[in-house]
Amino acid sequence: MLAAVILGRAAVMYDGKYAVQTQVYGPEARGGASMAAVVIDTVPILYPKVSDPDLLVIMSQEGFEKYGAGARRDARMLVDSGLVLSRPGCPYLEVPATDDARTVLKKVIVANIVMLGALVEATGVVSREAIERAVLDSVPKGTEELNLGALRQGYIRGGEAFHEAA
Amino acid sequence: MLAAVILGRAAVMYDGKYAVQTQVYGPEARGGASMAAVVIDTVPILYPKVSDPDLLVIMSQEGFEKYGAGARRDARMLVDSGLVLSRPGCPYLEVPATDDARTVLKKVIVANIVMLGALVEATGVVSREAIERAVLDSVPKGTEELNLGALRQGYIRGGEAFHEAA
Amino acid sequence: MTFETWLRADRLPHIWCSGCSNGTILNCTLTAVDDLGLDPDRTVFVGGIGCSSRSVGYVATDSLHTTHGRALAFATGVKLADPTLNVLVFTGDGDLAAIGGNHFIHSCRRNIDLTVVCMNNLIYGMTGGQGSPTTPPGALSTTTPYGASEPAFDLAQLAVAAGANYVARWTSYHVRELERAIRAGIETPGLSFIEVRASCPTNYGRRNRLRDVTDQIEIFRTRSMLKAKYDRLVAAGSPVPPDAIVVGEFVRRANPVMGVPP
Amino acid sequence: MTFETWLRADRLPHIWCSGCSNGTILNCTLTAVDDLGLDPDRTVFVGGIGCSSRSVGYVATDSLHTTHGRALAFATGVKLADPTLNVLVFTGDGDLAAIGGNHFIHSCRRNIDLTVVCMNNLIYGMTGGQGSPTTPPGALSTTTPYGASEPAFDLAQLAVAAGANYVARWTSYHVRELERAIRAGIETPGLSFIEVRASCPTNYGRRNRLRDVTDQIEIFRTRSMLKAKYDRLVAAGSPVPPDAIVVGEFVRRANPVMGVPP
Amino acid sequence: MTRLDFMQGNVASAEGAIAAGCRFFGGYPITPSTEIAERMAARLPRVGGTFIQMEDEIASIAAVIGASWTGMKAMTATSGPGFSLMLENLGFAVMTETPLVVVDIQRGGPSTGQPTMSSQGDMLQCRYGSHGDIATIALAPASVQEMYDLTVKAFNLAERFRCPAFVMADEIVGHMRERIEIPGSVEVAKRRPLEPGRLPFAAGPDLVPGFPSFGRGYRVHVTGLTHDERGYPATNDEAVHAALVERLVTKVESSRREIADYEVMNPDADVVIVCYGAPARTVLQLAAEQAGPPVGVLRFRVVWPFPEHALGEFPNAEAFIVPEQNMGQLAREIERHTSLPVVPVPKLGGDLHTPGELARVVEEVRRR
Amino acid sequence: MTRLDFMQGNVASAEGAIAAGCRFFGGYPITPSTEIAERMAARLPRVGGTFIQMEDEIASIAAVIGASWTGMKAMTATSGPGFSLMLENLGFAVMTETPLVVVDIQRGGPSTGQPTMSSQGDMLQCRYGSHGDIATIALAPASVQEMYDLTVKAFNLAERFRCPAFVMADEIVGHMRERIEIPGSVEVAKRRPLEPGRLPFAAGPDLVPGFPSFGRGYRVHVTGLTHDERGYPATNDEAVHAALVERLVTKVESSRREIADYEVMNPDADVVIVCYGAPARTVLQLAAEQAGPPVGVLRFRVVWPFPEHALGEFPNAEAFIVPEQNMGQLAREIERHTSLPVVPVPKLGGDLHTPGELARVVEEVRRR
Amino acid sequence: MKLVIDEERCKGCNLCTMVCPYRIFRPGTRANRKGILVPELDRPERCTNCRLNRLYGRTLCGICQLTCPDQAISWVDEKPYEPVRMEVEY
Amino acid sequence: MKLVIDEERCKGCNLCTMVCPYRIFRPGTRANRKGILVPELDRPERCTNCRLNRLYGRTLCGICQLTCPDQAISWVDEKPYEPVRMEVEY
Ligand SMILES: Cc1ncc(C[n+]2csc(CCOP(=O)(O)OP(=O)(O)O)c2C)c(N)n1
Ligand SMILES: Cc1ncc(C[n+]2csc(CCOP(=O)(O)OP(=O)(O)O)c2C)c(N)n1
Ligand code: SF4
Ligand code: SF4
Ligand code: SF4
Ligand code: SF4
Ligand code: SF4
Ligand code: SF4
Ligand SMILES: [Mg+2]
Ligand SMILES: [Mg+2]
Repeated sequence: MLAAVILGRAAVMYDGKYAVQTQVYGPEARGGASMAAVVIDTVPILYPKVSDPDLLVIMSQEGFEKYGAGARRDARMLVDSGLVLSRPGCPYLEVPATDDARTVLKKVIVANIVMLGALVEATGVVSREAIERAVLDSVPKGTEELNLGALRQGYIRGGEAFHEAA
Repeated sequence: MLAAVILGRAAVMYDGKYAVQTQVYGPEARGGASMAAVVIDTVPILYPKVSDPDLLVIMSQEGFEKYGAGARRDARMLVDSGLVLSRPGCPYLEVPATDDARTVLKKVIVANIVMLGALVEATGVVSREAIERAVLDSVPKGTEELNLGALRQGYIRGGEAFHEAA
Repeated sequence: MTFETWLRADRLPHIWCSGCSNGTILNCTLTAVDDLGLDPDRTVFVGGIGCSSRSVGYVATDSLHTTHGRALAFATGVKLADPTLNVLVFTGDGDLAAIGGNHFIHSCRRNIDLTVVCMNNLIYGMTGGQGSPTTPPGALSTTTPYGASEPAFDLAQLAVAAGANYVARWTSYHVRELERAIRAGIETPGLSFIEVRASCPTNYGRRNRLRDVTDQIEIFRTRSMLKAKYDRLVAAGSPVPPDAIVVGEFVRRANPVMGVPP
Repeated sequence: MTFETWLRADRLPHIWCSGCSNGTILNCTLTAVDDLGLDPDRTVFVGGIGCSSRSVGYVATDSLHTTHGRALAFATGVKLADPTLNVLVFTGDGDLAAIGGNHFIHSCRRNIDLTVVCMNNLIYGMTGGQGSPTTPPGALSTTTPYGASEPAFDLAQLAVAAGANYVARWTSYHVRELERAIRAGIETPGLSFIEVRASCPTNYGRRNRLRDVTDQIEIFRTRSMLKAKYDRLVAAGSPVPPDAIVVGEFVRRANPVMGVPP
Repeated sequence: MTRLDFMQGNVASAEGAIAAGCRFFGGYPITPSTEIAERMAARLPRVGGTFIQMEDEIASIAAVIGASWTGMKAMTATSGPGFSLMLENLGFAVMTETPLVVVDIQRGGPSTGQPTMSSQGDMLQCRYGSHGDIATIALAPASVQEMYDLTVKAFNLAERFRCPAFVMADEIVGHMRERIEIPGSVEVAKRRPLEPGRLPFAAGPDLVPGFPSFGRGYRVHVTGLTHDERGYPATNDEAVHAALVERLVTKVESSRREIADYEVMNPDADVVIVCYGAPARTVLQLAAEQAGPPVGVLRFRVVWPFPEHALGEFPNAEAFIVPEQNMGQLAREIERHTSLPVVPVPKLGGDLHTPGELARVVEEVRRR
Repeated sequence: MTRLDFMQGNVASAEGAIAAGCRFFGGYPITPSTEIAERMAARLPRVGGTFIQMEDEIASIAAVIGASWTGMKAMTATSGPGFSLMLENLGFAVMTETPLVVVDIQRGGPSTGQPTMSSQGDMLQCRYGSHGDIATIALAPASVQEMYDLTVKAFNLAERFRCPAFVMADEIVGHMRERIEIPGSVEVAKRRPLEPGRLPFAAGPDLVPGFPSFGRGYRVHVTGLTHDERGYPATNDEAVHAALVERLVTKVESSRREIADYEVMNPDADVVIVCYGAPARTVLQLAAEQAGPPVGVLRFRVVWPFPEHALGEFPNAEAFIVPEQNMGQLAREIERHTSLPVVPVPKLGGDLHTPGELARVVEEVRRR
Repeated sequence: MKLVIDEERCKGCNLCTMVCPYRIFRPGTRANRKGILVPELDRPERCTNCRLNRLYGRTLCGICQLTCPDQAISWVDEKPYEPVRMEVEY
Repeated sequence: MKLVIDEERCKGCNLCTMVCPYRIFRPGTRANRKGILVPELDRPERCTNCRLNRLYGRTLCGICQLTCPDQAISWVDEKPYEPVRMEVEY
């Protein structure tokens, strides 16, 4: 969720692009959304929904089963390799985001920022500068360095090669 | 109000006629209606409202000012001579209903029944038998004789001649 | 001179029945605001729907005659939007405690700086005499033709439990005490609730063998018991007449409030 | 065997967050009805809208999941139409005391024979953590970003003042006491109100420095004070810790009731 | 054995309800409907039923729904302001398929408006007042007799379609007293129980599932959330929601011919007056006494689902005149179904149109 | 100086409100509108305004009306179930001519339905949901930018016409985040005070009286009862009632052209898609990417009063296609104003129509 | 000061007859134009307020006025009842 | 009787670790398929109910089961933990 918002923000505010972010909630709004999607384009976006995404970021096994299993064969996917057991039928990148957050950054909470870094690095969907500024806009004061570190850790992971479809 | 209901009841239940009774209320329904009207006919009644009544029964000065003052010249009116000070521009009968109720019957509350008796006698709008049965239907147990007495007192008053328009 | 200057003379005589005590309570309230020297231009009266709630229309200030039961919710908006206004609420037992019960307890909880005068005549007057949540068990009304069977609210106790800073009960017989209580209510920051036992000769009295308009007032005079005495009796375990009307101040406290200008 | 037979196993796991005490309270309630040997075919659970109110959907009896705040009004209809049914109500602080406050006090006043279990987590859980009428002053929520500033209800006191025959408060830590209180509530004719302090780690705990799901339970364990002790302290004029959770039975009485088979 | 009486419309409605098997009334007083509650308060205890005056209208309709789930026939009565308050729970009744009857004795609105004056101002509210899509069954009596008959009918339709049914009367009909013949017995639809083995919200071909009354071992879960055929919440399932709402609407709308109930006079007429409720009495008076070419009369006893086919009963119609005690509410619906001119004749304030007024409109329309 | 942001629709609505001068928010949380209240709770205290969470929606709208009478601009936000509860007091606001704004972020109904899923199910409710006759001003944003812009506009219309104005958004637009340009300043309509010497409810030629705010010595009586020009109750006076209600309706309805706000694409097209809110985005996508003869697009930003004249912008139209996230609500209104075929494309459950789905309908309609 | 009852407002409830400590109000016996039995005043010069208002410069007692639900009771500034020659009955 | 945690239901809240007087539940350390750290059982044969249920014919203690908000704790009827050879720690 937060990651999707930051990504959209990066595209709009710092890359001069257009972005629309939507989400799916549970029964009411208790814990926030259970899935978030972003469309990024260089022209205004009309139809805002994503049915067959080009890029998927999957950070839980449940998420994989709900959204990842049916991914298009020509999509690309980033999976949190520590949390997602299955592997998709499309090219995918294993990012140990949660493990890195725990072991390298010592804060599990920044796992999604690690993932974001990996995504930006692996796909170039927004620029590094844009994502860094968007992250700084969105995180609590005092955690800037932690989050930038997480992004950088993500860049490293994002530089690796995608696996072929499983 | 009650008198109008009894009259309608007499016509429908005991004279085989049709009757529709309507009323005007104050701001809400607190004290009941402030004006009641009855249409009596030998055929079913469609349009139920009365704009220019043939017969008026007026039992207060306020009522006279609101409804009696504008009566048609060819209408007929019964006024409670003790309560209504003005006299109309149509033929009218003075019925000392309240005074009779107080002095003859010793219960002010039956003034409207006296008036009803006078009305029936003076106009024959329903039969004596019908009005008597309708009154008996409508009054609390134990007051039957009182109310029949009031009706009979009304018959006496209703036998008098109408005055010319004032 | 007196409360008369607070009346919309062009609307008198009012719509109330002969002997209805709403007029008395209106007099007492207006005397209270007058005695305190409130500025009529800075005072707003808010009411719901009912004979009692109509009171607001007879006061020559800004006045908001709302929907049935909602007076306190409207008043909350007025007071919070401009806490420098003096806001008083006229309501009835049906308006306040039946349909409006939720706004009643929440206003008390918030302890918002309003003065609420409830004309509790134990009946729905305006609609012709149906039972209300304060109709005493056994009493006759058009919807309790065999005698009311539901327990009744003690409005003053409810206001105390819900959090109001000032709570008192009087009757329309106690004009002086009532006027003083309303004054105290206005002067106490936070929600002030003044329950006034009111007569409704037309729709309560008539059905409950209180035929003359003075009969109900006579009851107020004879059956009222001061809160202090009541407390003493209870503490001593002595019997309290079941039809006693406990009058007096129930609470006066200084809990945190809302709607007071900073 | 135990309360498990009262559950709709086909609907488990339920939707509640990890550590949410609604599940615990559900267990205690079902244990109570089971211990009393109620017939599941003659028992109806009624709830409003909220995480807590969802409880009714997990009980394998007839169950009525209504609109937000209205559970008690629906339950009144069920119970009066067929007083031979056992009717229990699950509700939350928002459902019961915010939007549903009027039905709450009126159900207590009528003293209708229902057993009401309120899962009071001091917050609107279902909608993502807004303040409720029981949110303590100072607490953070999404609609009190600078700390709650309104006074909070004492639900148990309100139920007593409104007329309920049985009123108790426990916490989700006190599973045995809670079960017993619910049993006592069911057995007491008239309205029984059991307030249960409940945890909402997701929407209350997280924002109020009670990050772990166990933190709130720890508070229930350490800050609860028995009503008897509390009364002693008050009587003695001794100070009561401001954050004490007073638990125990508030009232048990035999006032006239409604909805009991003749 | 019918029994002759001289009765108030509101009282007749209460008597009709009792004859139809109603044994629960939950209500809140409001002019001009209160006499229904008052009659029920007096009568129900005598026939083994339950009367309760609730704390407000929201609670009234809630209690009625709760009572209905015990298998009892239940009703409430109100007027505009109270009706407005019931809308959320009426949506709940639609969603949970709860049979019940609401009598709305309409008075002048909006807001608290004119408490004692007649109106037909809630005719669109009863159709469109709930959030989300619903279908409505609404009847419009024009006499004291119909207050009785149509209240009975409303109960039967509520059972037949498992939904709320409305008696949309007006102050004139509600407060009027007139001759009524009370039938010795009336046809009463029974509540059809859920068939064994069926899921509680799975409908057969008539789209109306049997009713699993509480306390009979069905152990049914009833929720106003979008639910599957078991009754379990399925709020995030688009298909379940679409199927459910479509069924709820279709079960009523597709039966509009079955539900329809109207009166046709002078089907060859060029000008047709479409009417319902109290104003219909003026129209019938006009038709009875009018000189000149006969005017067509289409009088609805059922207003919703709108019996659009009835417009076809007048093959020579050149215009529809619609006198209503509102600013032209049903006239809007008629406009949807015809390309002929629709001439609303609104009348606000409580007075009935007079026959003369309508005669003038007919003339004018003919002159055009 | 505009400021670029990436913002949620609900947040944008709150920001628009503050820009328009709103300083009072009374509300009650309900998905999917809650973020508006949450934003107001955070923002209003910072700009000298007042946020209060009321005990329910009835109290929310009541408090908003009360606040508005002190002269303050005030709003609330809700969704279907809460909107249903507000209807009685919204009628009061209409009757007392109280400016205010209600934002309804629509979710699946009826009843509690689908709390987190999108819908346009309250479009007729906002028009016909009150008892009695009213007129409605309702706006329908299709983007985050419009959540801002149309909230500002709603405040201005509420002031201009002294009545409630509705922002009828949907969950998609409310919860979506996208690019928005926040203007450095916006045009803000001020509340026009009552002219000295005028009666408080006596209107001039524009039918809208000046506003006698509380606390300024007007000593005005405000009632939801039928009232005369002094504001005094006159509930039994037919003429006063008729004149009042007619004025309240006419002041809005007669200004439909002034209020109208719509977008026209391909006015020569044979087939026209009429749309508003989130589904409009699908329509615009289709129009942008579609091969073959261009399809006409009529997109409403204002839905009520219905801008019927806009249908005339398509002189060659042979059919109107109306995709809605409901069972065809606005389509019903369109049917009233055209004799051309109106093809509703209802979609329930929360999903948007896809461009492909609409393309197929266009083709089908063309084939007929 | 002179005590007066406004006949246009009085509805004849007789509450004034109940509350005046001097029993200055007596139930009316003759219906007025509106049919109302307006109370009659029995030596109103005995009224505390009539006597002492001038002296104290404010309304004294005034219970009848506060009680009268119809705002029918008031005092007019007139000579007749000045505090001369009064039999004061406490 | 044997104490078991239903992994399909347990959400890893650790409330059981808090309430068992014998501290039979220990916070889990390994995420299961659903990513949940289900508590581990430390010599569950010490549980009062495991030991005495048979004897008394009803649930004893059972605090963990009542507390478990996810209805994940139950006992299955199995041999292993019959009340033989137990070190009872009161
Ligand atoms: C929503 C709504 N429901 C019902 C009514 C009808 N109604 C008007 S006044 C009233 C009762 C008033 O009782 P109370 O507040 O005690 O006032 P009283 O007339 O007794 O002074 C009722 C039920 C209404 N106007 N609006
Ligand atoms: C009429 C209406 N208003 C608002 C809502 C939104 N809503 C759903 S649950 C809820 C609050 C629930 O709070 P509470 O009863 O304390 O339950 P919890 O989730 O905390 O257990 C609200 C405001 C609604 N569904 N219906
Ligand atoms: S009905 Fe009762 S409360 Fe209303 S004005 Fe008459 S006496 Fe007063
Ligand atoms: S949001 Fe709170 S109350 Fe709701 S399920 Fe989660 S923890 Fe429980
Ligand atoms: S109290 Fe007032 S209204 Fe009543 S009789 Fe006396 S003067 Fe008249
Ligand atoms: S002021 Fe006092 S003494 Fe004078 S008439 Fe009135 S009640 Fe009597
Ligand atoms: S209490 Fe239940 S859900 Fe929580 S950790 Fe223990 S077994 Fe799992
Ligand atoms: S039943 Fe008691 S002893 Fe046994 S595991 Fe549970 S809490 Fe521990
Ligand atoms: Mg009352
Ligand atoms: Mg809660």
